[in-house]
Amino acid sequence: MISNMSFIERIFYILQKYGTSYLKGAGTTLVIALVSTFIGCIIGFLSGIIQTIPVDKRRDPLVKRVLLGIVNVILRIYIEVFRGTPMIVQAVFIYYGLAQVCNVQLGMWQAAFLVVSINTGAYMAESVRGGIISVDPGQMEGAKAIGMTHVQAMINVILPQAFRNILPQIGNNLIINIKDTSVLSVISVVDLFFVHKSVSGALYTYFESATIVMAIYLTMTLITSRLLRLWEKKMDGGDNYELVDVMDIGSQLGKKESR
Amino acid sequence: MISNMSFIERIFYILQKYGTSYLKGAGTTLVIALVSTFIGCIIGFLSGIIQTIPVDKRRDPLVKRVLLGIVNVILRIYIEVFRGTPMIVQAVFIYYGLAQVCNVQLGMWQAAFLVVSINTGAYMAESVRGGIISVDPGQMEGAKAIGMTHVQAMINVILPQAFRNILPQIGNNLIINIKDTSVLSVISVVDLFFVHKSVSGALYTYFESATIVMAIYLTMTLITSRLLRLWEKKMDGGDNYELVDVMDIGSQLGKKESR
Amino acid sequence: GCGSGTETAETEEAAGAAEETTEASGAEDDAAEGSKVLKVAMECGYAPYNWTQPDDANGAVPINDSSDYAYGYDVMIAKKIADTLGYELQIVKLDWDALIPAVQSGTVDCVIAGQSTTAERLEMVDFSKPYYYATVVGLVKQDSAYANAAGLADLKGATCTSQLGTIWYDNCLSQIEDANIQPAQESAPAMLVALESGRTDLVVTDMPTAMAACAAYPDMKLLDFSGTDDDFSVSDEEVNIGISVQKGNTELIDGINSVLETMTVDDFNSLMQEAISVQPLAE
Amino acid sequence: MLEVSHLEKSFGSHSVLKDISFSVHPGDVVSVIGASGSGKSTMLRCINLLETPDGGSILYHGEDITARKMNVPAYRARVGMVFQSFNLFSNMTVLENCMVGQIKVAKKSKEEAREKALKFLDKVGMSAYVNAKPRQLSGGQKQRVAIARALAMEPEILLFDEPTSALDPQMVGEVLEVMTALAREGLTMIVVTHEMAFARDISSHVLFMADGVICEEGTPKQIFGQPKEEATKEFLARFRNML
Amino acid sequence: MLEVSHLEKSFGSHSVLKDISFSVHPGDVVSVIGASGSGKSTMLRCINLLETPDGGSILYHGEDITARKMNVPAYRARVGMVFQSFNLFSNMTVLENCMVGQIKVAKKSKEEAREKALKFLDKVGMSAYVNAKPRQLSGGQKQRVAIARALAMEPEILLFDEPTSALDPQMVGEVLEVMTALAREGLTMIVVTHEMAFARDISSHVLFMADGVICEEGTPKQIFGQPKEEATKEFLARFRNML
Ligand SMILES: Nc1ncnc2c1ncn2[C@@H]1O[C@H](COP(=O)(O)OP(=O)(O)OP(=O)(O)O)[C@@H](O)[C@H]1O
Ligand SMILES: Nc1ncnc2c1ncn2[C@@H]1O[C@H](COP(=O)(O)OP(=O)(O)OP(=O)(O)O)[C@@H](O)[C@H]1O
Ligand SMILES: [Mg+2]
Ligand SMILES: [Mg+2]
Repeated sequence: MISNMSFIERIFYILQKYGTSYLKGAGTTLVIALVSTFIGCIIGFLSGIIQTIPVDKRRDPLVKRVLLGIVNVILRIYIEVFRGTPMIVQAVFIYYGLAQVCNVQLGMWQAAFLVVSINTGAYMAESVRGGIISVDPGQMEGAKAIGMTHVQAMINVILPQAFRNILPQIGNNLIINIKDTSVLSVISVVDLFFVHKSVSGALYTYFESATIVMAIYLTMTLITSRLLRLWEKKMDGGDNYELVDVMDIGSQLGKKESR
Repeated sequence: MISNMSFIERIFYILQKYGTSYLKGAGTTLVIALVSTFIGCIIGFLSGIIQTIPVDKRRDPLVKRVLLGIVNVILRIYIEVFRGTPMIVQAVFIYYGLAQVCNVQLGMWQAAFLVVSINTGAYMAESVRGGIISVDPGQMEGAKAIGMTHVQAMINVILPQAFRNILPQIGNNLIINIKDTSVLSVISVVDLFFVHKSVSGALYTYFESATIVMAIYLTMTLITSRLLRLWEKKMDGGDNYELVDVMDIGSQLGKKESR
Repeated sequence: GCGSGTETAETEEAAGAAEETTEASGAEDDAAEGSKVLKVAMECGYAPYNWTQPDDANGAVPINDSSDYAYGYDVMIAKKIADTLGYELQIVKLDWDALIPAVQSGTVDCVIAGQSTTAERLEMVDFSKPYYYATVVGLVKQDSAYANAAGLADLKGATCTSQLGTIWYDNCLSQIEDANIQPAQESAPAMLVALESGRTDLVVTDMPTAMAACAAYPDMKLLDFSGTDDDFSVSDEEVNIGISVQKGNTELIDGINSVLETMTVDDFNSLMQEAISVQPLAE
Repeated sequence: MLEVSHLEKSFGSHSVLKDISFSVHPGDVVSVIGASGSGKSTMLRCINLLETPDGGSILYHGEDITARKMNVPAYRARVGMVFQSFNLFSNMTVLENCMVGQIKVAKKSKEEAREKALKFLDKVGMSAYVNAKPRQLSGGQKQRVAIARALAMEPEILLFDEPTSALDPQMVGEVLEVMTALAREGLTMIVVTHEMAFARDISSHVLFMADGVICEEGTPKQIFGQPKEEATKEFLARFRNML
Repeated sequence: MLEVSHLEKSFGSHSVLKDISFSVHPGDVVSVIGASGSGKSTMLRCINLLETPDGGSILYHGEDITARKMNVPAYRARVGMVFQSFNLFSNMTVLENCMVGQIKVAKKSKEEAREKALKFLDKVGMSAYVNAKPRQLSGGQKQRVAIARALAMEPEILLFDEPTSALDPQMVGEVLEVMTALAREGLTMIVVTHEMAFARDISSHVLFMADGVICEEGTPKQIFGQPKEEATKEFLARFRNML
């Protein structure tokens, strides 16, 4: 009987009974978070590129300016609406609301990826904007001066640098997503947190189950944040003053150094 | 009879009946989000300063290095644990767990501010780290060269620039907080989302009530993000090539220009 | 119900195909067209009404899109309805908040989740006849000042709470004199945590939940004033727990009612007794 | 080839360029000299459309580059620029810096781009540093890479903003040689410089700017030999004394 | 006053400074000349401890500055530096740039700091731009503000890294005057420069660096008049020809 057990015993009892449920829930959580963060990043970078396209009142044709204006307004609305409203309500509207009003029956997984991705995208758009601001404007000028278009300059010069700057933020967003997928229980996605709710609703052992899920969440987030840190380190590589061996390179290129 | 009403009519019916509850909930939400974001930012900046203190193996005394190491480890644990676990579970552990185990009876509001602040702080610490990375290292060298200590350089030179770069991110965090306070309903904080749950639980008018809270959330987040944008504009001021009127300043300072 | 395993597997396939072809016209047509699937939504986390278990012990039903199984009083009722009406039962595990949007949008056919039938709710969904009559009891900690309360009067001044959207919270707490009513709790587990931690002196709930709570928290005490004249007063109507379906889905509601009419209060109680005896806590 | 007429530019109410007019012919090497803050960089940036002129026109092969239908990136690809602050791409190595424009803009093959990049890096004595990141270079090394990057695009006109400011006399000599050779091959250049010897020896035409206007212009001989304006004389005094 | 002995510094396996030794006496003006990439900036950065030396010692008034108990910020406050890339604080105006060190580090009052800042800004001809942000300045203007910022700290020794690279001859003359005046008042200076005339005219001692070693040192007369080393002769060839 669970009533006679100590806290630790209860944890082991729960694990033994619901262990695989927790693991499956964690898997669901991780898949949704990873995929959606990835898609969200792409959305964020795209919107970053578009939002920073410069408009030249004198030069650009009216059509282009109006079109760009419209796209920008749509982007702003997208960002503000999806950042500005709770994901749980968005999920309900998209999954049940669409079914009721438009008769569109999205699959549970489709809806899950959709909702989390567009949310992450909205947040990432702002993060990317911050990252772009923080890149020295001289970099953009350098890129333009060799004839790059805005998009080329963004892709080749600005975003790679902005990316490095917002990598900690991407880590934040991934971790937020790992936790926020819990709201998808409203569209019957059985993620880790839903398993916790079920278990504590079946056994009324809230703290014990909470301890387990905390440990699982922590494991997942620790691993992801460790991996991201390694990635950062790798990107920074040269900060450790990597050797530029004059002689070696010279001979390797078959050139004699001129001085 | 509510069953004969149209969607819009129901919304007005609900508003008329529960309007003040929604407003009170929104107020609670806003207060907690604003205060906690503010405190969280301070935590984030402090941890940013500490985490970037350079260690010089040859110069610094062992004591300082060990101490700094310990502080850094504690900071990392703090960041990883509070970022890495769901706020709702943290709230339960802090509000109910502390009461049960240590007999510490935190007030509901204290607990609310505490939980949201330390969570925001953990996220902000990472954002600030990204912001600091993105500041030109030459700025730090310039500051050091005139004799500033690490903390002075951070406060006077680096963080003001990092702050500008992560302002979009602070906006993100504030907006996240406005929405995430909803989990505080587990510790009896009646925020906007809890009002929505109560109303839709009583009247079974989920979509109608959800429409109302979405509108309220959107209003709150739109206003905050607009204000933050204005702040950004203000900080950028000179980007619009503010006039530097040579003659004026010269005479204003009572100096003759030397050339 | 689950005895005809092979048969239901076939009908499930057929039903799936039928569902695809009729997708455009919405799920609510499933029942109307006599399709063989009954989608029932519940939290699967509110023992002994409904809970999640890792295996199909005692005749538990697989949860849709999950490897876990659901069982409990609500599932027993659902199985009985499905068997009698010739549906194949599908349990959809959903967060409490989403139960109503799900049934209103037709994503599920009905909700069997211990919902009280109130006049306000009847405006938005249709309810079946009661499938259980809830009792009202209090829960306190054994070392509490209210542990020996013999009636409502003894609870005077208690700090109390209950679950969100229940008659216990909406109607019962206010009957306690000078009660310090705290905001409602979202779920039964959270409510019990609040009581256990000493944040609240008393929670009010129904008998099955309270019994489960006492099993999980040995230091809790159940206060049952029934039979005394100082009990919570609730009308029969208020303690009705019903099954909700989309408004206007008369065919389904009639079917469900025809099944429930064959059952007596004693049937309900003995089913509940069975649920309590096989709930995970009882193991 | 390049016709600047009545060019105006102000930042706020601070007018930086006032009625600048001059023209550049193919093969010209135009030196721009003038005091710090007189608007030399701003003028180059206007020519490259990094700043939008407030007035006047800039004709490139008879086409108004501020016109609507102008393809600005294509124009910039033909008009190279070496910045006063170098603006090397800090996410790329030296070699990538010199290749990216060729590959992305001029659509050359990787091999071709690499070869050309190495050729010009070698000319400025930087071929040993191909794998270095800009932040690992000394000031003079960055400047030379910036020159190689611009040259590798093989533009028609090159705008240099103080291209030898961070270089030692010996290196100045070498870069000067490279530039003279290019000039002989027909590359047109506009060079903002503080090296009067440089202006005197290399250029076919000298502009002296002061306070946003072209104060005096002419051949190096005229400007350095018999400057007409008081300002020019004063400006060149120290240089002429030194000789 | 400053004793550098056997200073070593490498980045990875690329050794940039090898066995650098020299000493500076109060009131000295030491010019450091040498090819691009020879390690001049790195040497200055080591003296200011912006790079940690890998070997050797640097004594300041007899104290080893790389020692543990050394108060580095206090040392740096007495040893000023003007960077090759200026490193002006971009979140501050010109005036604030020149005031912040005085207020935060030297703990002067705001008024005093302001007065001093204006005095030195005036000396370099930048007092009109007090309210401008660094990004609104031309290259030469930034450089002059950087000089004013360092001077305003009233250090004992000043390290200049090519302090006139972005300046026109006239401005070079003015800055030179300021520096000579300061030298006469007893300020000690180490000046990395590519302006040979500058080195010749202003310094009391010249170091010629090549490939990370001090190749030759002596008075300006010796170095510019009768250089002994081949490398020095070659390096100075263009400058000496020009005269
Ligand atoms: N973004 C800006 N906002 C306001 N004023 C500016 C801006 N950029 C330049 N200026 C001003 O315009 C004037 C000319 O600047 P410019 O950079 O063209 O000078 P320059 O001739 O290149 O000087 P230098 O030889 O020092 O590089 C300067 O007084 C400068 O302060
Ligand atoms: N962070 C670094 N990592 C690797 N190598 C570096 C780094 N900084 C400088 N170097 C190398 O050290 C050498 C000396 O650089 P330094 O900046 O001291 O040269 P310099 O004499 O000041 O040249 P210049 O006159 O061009 O400014 C150069 O070859 C440079 O590539
Ligand atoms: Mg300039
Ligand atoms: Mg240097």
